[in-house]
Amino acid sequence: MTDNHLISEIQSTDNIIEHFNQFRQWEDRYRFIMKIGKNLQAMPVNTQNESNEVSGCESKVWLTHTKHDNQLTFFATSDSRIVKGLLWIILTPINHMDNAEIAQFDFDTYFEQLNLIKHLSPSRGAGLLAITQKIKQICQQ
Amino acid sequence: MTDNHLISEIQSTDNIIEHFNQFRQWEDRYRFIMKIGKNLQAMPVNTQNESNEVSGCESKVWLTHTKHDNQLTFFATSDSRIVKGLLWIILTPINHMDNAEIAQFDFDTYFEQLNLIKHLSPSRGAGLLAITQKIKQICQQ
Amino acid sequence: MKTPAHILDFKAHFPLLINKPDLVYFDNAATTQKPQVMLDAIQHFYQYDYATVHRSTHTLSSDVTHQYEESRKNVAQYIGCDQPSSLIWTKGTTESINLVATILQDSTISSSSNIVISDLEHHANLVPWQQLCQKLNIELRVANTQQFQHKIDAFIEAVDQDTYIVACSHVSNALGITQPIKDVIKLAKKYNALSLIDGAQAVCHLNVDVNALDCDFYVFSAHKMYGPTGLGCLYIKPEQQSRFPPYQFGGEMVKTVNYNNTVFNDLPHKYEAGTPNIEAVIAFGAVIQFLQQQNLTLLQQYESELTRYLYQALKQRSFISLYSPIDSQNIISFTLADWHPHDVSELLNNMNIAVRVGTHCAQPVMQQLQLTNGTIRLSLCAYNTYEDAQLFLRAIDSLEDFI
Amino acid sequence: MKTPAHILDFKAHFPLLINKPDLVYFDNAATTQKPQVMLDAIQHFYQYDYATVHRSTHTLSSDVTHQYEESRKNVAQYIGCDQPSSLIWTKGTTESINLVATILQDSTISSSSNIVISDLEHHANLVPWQQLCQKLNIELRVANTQQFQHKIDAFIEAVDQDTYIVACSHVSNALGITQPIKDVIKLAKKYNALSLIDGAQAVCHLNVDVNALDCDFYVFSAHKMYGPTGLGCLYIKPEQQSRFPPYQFGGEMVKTVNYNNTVFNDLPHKYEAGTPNIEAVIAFGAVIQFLQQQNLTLLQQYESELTRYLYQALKQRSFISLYSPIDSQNIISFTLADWHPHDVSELLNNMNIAVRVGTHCAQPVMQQLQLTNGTIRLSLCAYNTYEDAQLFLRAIDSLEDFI
Ligand SMILES: Cc1ncc(COP(=O)(O)O)c(C=O)c1O
Ligand SMILES: Cc1ncc(COP(=O)(O)O)c(C=O)c1O
Repeated sequence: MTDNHLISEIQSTDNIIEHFNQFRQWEDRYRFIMKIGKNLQAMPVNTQNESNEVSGCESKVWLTHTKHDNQLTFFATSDSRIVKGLLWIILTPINHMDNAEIAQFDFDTYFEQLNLIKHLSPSRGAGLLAITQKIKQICQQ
Repeated sequence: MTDNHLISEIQSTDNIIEHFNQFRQWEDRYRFIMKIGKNLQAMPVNTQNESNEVSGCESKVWLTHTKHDNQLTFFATSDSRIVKGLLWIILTPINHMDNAEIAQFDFDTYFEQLNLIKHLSPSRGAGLLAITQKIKQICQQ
Repeated sequence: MKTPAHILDFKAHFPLLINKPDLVYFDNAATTQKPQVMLDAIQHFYQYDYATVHRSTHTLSSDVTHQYEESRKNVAQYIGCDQPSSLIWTKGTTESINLVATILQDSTISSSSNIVISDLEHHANLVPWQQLCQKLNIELRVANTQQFQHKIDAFIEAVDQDTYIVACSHVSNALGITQPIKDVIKLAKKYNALSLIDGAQAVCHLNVDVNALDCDFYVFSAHKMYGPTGLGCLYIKPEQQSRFPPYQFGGEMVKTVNYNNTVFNDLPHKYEAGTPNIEAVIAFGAVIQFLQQQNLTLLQQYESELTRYLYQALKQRSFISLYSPIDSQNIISFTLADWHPHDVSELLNNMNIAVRVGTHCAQPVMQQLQLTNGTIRLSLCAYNTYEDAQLFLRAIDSLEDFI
Repeated sequence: MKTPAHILDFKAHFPLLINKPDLVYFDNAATTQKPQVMLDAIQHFYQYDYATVHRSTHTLSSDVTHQYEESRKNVAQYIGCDQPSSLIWTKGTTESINLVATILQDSTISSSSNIVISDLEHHANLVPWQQLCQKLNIELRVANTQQFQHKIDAFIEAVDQDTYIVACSHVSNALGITQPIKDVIKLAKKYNALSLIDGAQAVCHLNVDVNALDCDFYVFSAHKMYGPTGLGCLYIKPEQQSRFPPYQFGGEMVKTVNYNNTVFNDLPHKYEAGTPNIEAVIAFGAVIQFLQQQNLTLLQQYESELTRYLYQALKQRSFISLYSPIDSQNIISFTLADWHPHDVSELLNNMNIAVRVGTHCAQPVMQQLQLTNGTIRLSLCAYNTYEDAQLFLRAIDSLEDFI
């Protein structure tokens, strides 16, 4: 069981990787993913719509962003609990980075360190890729 | 080697079967078939034409007949030496029979006793069948 | 509940299930596992007998041709057809249906015609007809079976004297509903319409007798009935055999060819251009022989019992909504309240349980049920055990621990 | 002449040849024998990995999908194509060509168009075009290659600005002639015509590089290059991939379906409706891997030497007429004076020598040569030995004893 207090402290990629690596069983990994998804920040009003849907995912995924003083903040959600958890894992570290850092951020290595892709179905993996590509694209605009 | 003198005496099915069963090697069987074909009676003039072609054979086969005092006599030839030999084997006994006997004649058993079909390619076997069916058909006209 | 010994004996023929004792394989409607006799037949074929068929002038090839045509005869007999030339080899159910749609397209359909399908069809028995109708600018009618109560009434409403063909699945792959095909075929005949039955989900579980059914076309795939991939069947009723133009062109389907003209061969060759899937035909022949040695009645009875057992157990769980009927053919389609089907299958997969989730190549069925994310589909076979069922139920009950 | 050790090593991979040491198999243009690695791959696949591909939500299925797509990548690379989605799986060469003819039929061909083929084509690369031309009422032009001297001139005469597609074999199956396809493709491009190369007789013996060739379509069969039956390939040049309508309809080739409309999937899936021949794709992947481990240059060199050896030996015999050119690709087509080809093959068969006789699914080629009964065709492969060749020559010389 993951303690909510603890979760609020997991913010950086290192935190997340460290936390992930303590799981010995697939059940714990999934429990963490499915619970942590509840901590996703709510999407801004009226943004969970078709124009923000990311195509190429097995379940529905919506992704949007805001810009304050040129700093991007990403919001996302899904109708799948597992995907919500994965979105939390993707967004949490980057929402603590500045734009340049996001643009540079190596998602592949990050996922590798989490040992994530290996444990997901390939279509989920492809979905994750679609999301990170969309994020990179937004950063380049 | 088959002696021509001997061949001229082989006329009935029993003769032919007996002769066939003395072959111990496939070579002898084929030598006999290919040589005996030369003894086929010549087709009546102008009968080796398209309208007398038997369809369903691998090589070309022509079949015709004459009627004297209501007695049928069959003539056939082919562009294949093996088929010519087979035609000799089919026609020789029946050309010594009256029409009723031909109509009754059991080609299947005859071929079986010769152990013939087994040693031919299936398409040759199908061709033989096409010829004997044609003969039976003519007898019923 | 304990799995009967004869089922365990049957299961023992399937090496993958023996090699993966922890696997619960409930994806049989997608494709079934294969008996060892089929693998042996493939090995033996390539190691001792291999050559091409027909056009043959050597013994290897003529022996293979003989085996190949024997297999056709056996499969034909297995579905109640005593004329082997009525059975055409294809790639699968999908190609069988496309073949029929192609030869119909090239025959004479009047512009006032319509084509009738049911609202339970797999895309393979829907899109070819939809596209044919669009091309010919004729009407595609979907018999509305009224929440899938499998009533003949829906067909009676849809079929009329302008109906050219009625295409209907024997058993629906998304929900397991058995359609009233005997009545559908009779209805089609009454209006002089052709009938095509998609038996992809039926042949493995029901005795099919095309002669008694009296349909014009019956189609299925070998891989869904313990056979090899890449092989399907198309039964064409003898009366219809000379009526239609050819399908594809090449070797084997021609008699004579010159640059101006081609004379086509007779059935079945007319519809089998090119070197066929000889290996698969030999392998399928071995599978049919294997099935004929089984007590099929007992196997089918067991399949129904196991399906019923699982159905009742799922019905008792309030968080589950069932979309299959109680008399479903080996298929149970359901959803879990507040769960995305893909999340369910992902967790089940981690518990070594293979099910299928989604729209099951039947998007319109799911649209009608307003299930955008589709369902979770269990599909059973005679080699599934009560232990499989219990593992599955335990897994389903454990899901709430994850959230 | 003695067979080199590396050839005997290669031959040892083919169980049928080992199990039948007395067989001389010279019917390789019809179909080749299979290496044991392929049989092992099939066994292992069905015993440990079997499930369906794509649409997957369990590990078995996703692992199979991965293997399946890896195989596509490897085969694509083997013919010089670095974009796997350019490689479509079909039933065989025949289906590949029919697929192209079908999608062209549904695209826009003007009534003044013509289609050009050579006068050396197999029925599979002739009848589909002939029938398409008849249907669209356009002209089929046959490039007259002038007694098969494989001159590009014949094509230059036939192709013009109205040519829609040029369809030409890489190597002719009846005579073994290699056609000047590089120039043919260039010529087609010059006139903005499409080009299709039938590589059925080439891929097993030549290095094919579709990228360098720059053709629009390249087609071949797995079973003629040591692979399984029931599998063919269609390479479509990337630039042409979105240009054509779909081919057949069903699962996998659609994105969304409702009763009014269907949105189709992208390549390669768009042209692969239904459950594919998964087993054959896996098996073919294993064969390609096996081939990559061989020294193909040495094997090809040996094939040429053996063909040349047999060619010269037959040429020395006055009772033999040769119809293949001296640089023939592993095929020697000939007749024996005063012998019906079928009588020759029947006797050879009794001597355990498998050859093919007849018109080789290329009746117009035989018509042009005025050979109503066709020819006797020897077709070789890298596993054939000099002992095979000598047995064959001795057999040919013994024929006169029979008459
Ligand atoms: C040149 C050529 N094209 C096409 C084909 C047809 O191939 P398949 O029968 O595998 O479809 C063949 C083989 O018979 C061939 O040799
Ligand atoms: C009812 C039904 N029809 C058609 C098909 C298509 O079969 P295949 O993919 O073997 O061509 C399937 C299987 O997916 C099916 O269940």
